[in-house]
Amino acid sequence: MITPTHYMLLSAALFMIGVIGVMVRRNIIIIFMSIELILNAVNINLVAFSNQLQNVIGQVFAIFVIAVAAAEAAVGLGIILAFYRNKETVNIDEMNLMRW
Amino acid sequence: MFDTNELVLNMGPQHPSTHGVLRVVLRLDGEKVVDADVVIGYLHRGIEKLSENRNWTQIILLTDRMDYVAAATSNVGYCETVEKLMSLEVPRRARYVRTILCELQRIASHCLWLGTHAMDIGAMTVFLYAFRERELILDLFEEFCGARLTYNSMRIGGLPLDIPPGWDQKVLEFCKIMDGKLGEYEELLTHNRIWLDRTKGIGVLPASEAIALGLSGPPLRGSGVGRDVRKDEPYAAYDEMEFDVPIGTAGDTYDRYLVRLEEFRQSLRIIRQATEGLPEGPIVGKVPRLIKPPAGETYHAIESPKGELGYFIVSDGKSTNPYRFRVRPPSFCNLQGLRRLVRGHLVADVVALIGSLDVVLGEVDR
Amino acid sequence: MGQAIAFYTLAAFILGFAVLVVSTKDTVHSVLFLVLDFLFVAALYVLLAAPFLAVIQVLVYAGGIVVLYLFVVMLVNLKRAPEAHHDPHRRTKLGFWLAAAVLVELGAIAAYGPAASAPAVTQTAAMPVSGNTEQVGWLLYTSYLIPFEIASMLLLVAMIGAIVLAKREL
Amino acid sequence: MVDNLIIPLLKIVIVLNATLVAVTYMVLLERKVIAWAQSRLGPMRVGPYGILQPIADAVKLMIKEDITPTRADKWVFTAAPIIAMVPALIVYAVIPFGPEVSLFGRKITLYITDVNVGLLYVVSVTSVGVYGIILAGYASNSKYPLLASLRASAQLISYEVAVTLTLVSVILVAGSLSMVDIVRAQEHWHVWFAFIQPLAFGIFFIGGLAETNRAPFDLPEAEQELTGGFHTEYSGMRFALFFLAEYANMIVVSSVATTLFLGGWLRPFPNVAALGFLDPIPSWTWFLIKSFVFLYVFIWIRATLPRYRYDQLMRLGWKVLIPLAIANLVVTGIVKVVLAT
Repeated sequence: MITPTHYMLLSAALFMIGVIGVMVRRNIIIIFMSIELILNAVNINLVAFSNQLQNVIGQVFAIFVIAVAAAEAAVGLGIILAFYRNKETVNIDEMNLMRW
Repeated sequence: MFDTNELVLNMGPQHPSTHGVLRVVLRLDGEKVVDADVVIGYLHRGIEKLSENRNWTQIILLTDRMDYVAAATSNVGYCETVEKLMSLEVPRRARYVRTILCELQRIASHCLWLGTHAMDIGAMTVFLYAFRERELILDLFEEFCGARLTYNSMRIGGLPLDIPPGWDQKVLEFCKIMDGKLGEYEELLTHNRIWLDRTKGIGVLPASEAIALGLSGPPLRGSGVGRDVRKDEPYAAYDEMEFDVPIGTAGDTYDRYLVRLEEFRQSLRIIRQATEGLPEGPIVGKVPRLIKPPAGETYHAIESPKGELGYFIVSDGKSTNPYRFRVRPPSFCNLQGLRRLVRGHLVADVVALIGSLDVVLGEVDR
Repeated sequence: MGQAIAFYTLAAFILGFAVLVVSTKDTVHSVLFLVLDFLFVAALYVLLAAPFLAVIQVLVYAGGIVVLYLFVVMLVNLKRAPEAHHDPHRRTKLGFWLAAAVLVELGAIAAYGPAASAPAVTQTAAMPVSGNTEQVGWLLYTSYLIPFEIASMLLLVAMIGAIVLAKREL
Repeated sequence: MVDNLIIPLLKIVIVLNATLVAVTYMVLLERKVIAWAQSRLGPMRVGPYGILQPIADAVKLMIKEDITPTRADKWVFTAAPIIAMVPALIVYAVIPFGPEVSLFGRKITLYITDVNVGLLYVVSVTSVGVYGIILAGYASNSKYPLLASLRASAQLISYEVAVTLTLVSVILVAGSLSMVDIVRAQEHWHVWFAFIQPLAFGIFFIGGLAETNRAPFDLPEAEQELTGGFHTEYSGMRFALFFLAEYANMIVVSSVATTLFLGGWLRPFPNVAALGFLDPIPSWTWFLIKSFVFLYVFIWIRATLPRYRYDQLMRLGWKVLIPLAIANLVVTGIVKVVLAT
């Protein structure tokens, strides 16, 4: 029997994989993709509970999350392109112009 | 699209729409052409040098191999140059037949141009239609001289043989067929929205620049310069023919297209006049057995389908071969305009522009 | 039973591809694994009786967002030697510590979490429509109309922002 | 067991095989029709009138050497044609070829499944197909394919917007996302949606041409500019897969158009009793005839029109089709509200 706990575990694992990706990788594109994984983990949780509670509000929120993810991807990738054009790199460690 | 670096794209020498072995090195910014280098010479056979070691009659055969889609025109150009050097009188009938052959050849060459040009822009049906009509011309040539591509159909001083009986009727019949087929091409292209979008305003060349680049033929006339060797320095029987020289106004690809289409019609008009008024008489003038022009040099140009085709020949008057043989090929000179034309256009326009210059690589590289 | 098999298979694929996304060296491969991951997540949504969301997931994520990623990766990787794909600044140690911590955490949840399933709540919101798509649509256009409009404004702003950022000269 | 497993499996096998056969014969049909348009004969050598040509082609392609360029990304290079082919095939799951029929005493539906997000399923699955093209261009490690794949993906993404917007207006009229319900709605309205939504139909048709990379929008494989486009470096069976995917996509677009706009399996004028003598003809025949007409028009257009340029294509998509589609959607919505009140 598959309970919401299973989905939560799956979601937590996916979330952590995303977090690890953000921490470990220094390639900004991979970091963005890890963030997408995190957002998906959230969505899995939302949909799982929506299923459990027989209430589609969770799915509605998942749609909002997808919309935010789309916006984030568009702007983020625009920033990456602009950055790459100036510095010829996608390494996040070199993005330190605004550090101080 | 590629932000920091320009992309260098090597178009050719093996490319479906460079009309042979032309190589264009494009420097692209995204899809926009920043600069282009035209690299030629992949088909160089040294025809000019070879000619200096052949006797005067053998050279006719070599001229076939230059503009291989308009071999008869090259033959006529060469023979007339030698005749000019030797001050030979060509009989009127021969001159008329030469005119017919030249104009048939012009139609055949333009058919090939139309087909490939349309094919480059994506209209594949026109290609086959145009080749269907070119086939009829090749049949006529086959009947006249036995060959379909490299005719070797001219002799110094006249023609190798008279036209076969009934040939002139067939030519007239062809003219009638061709009249109708031109409408077919126009229906598919001239007012086609996509065709207009693809050709109007592409590769605009003002008259002054066209002259400065040394263009000739339809690319020059498309820019609005009414220069045509047939009118300005008549050869063969053109002084007795009545025809117009179409010129364009905008100097873009579409105008060059319209000019060539009108040339189809004018050629048909000339062929009709020449065939109907074909005089009787000998076909060869008084030619010595051994052709050995007196010492001297001459330049003679004719209007080949591509533009001004000129021969510069020096004879030392002693040997049976020319001392110096040089061709001014229209394709070669017109190709110089390509770099100027493609700048600022897109990759897709490059093929349209190569097509609209109508180059034959055999003639460019010689 | 069938549901359990489906869940475990999908979960294995989701997690496996997620690991590949963050661990693969070649960025293009990473993007590919991301697509596959999203497709399997979509399959999970079908399992959770949310077909509309599953389709949206494929349409927006796999068909839209990740294509954008692929574009950017191709543009960025265009002129670079293969060794440039490598990531010299990996914080591998930190990653493994985190992974270990997560494992412990997950184990704890699994061990102490409620083993018995919570009773399925059969409270259905009063809605004049039935069917998953209709219900989602109904909610979006009634209770959540303003968030929906704000989301569309957000997307518009993001679109303009992306254009401004990525275009060289306006 | 029989109803749940065997019949659906049988249907899948039949639809898949029928599709693949149809696709191979599409190639022959295209060659023949274009040949006739160009006053040629087309393939004549293999079998009477060349009808065995597809088999010869298939054999040839299969025994050709499968070349992988040295510096290509091997895995992606191999995966790309498969990624292009699979979405084109799995779309057929929701396309209704006909209503229920009884066969051997069983009620059998002439579609594999009818999900209530059918139309969205079609859109989303076809949107995945673009990966095949992008990855082919990327993995080939060659400039022409790369340029072509960038063109292709930009083209597919932008035309998808216009096409999806037209679908939304159809959904508004039909009130359902299910393909079967859309056909039933046309039966109920006694009219094909092509007449209610002529603008949407036109935009869908143009967008469909663009999405399947057909002339005059066949820029990604513009042979004259980009040699072979994104499959320049492909050979053998992998090339064949791209080829099949293109034709499978054509059939998908025409099937979807038939379902949405031309009344699917319905006979012409389903409400006119005087045409009742047409009823004995099986419903799927109508579906096939309508799809065939569509495919024929696709080929006809290819034989007739020159090719658009990349920027013109984008301009057409973004500045003409999308605004028109949005306007159409708004008008449809207003009319629907006005009619409802």
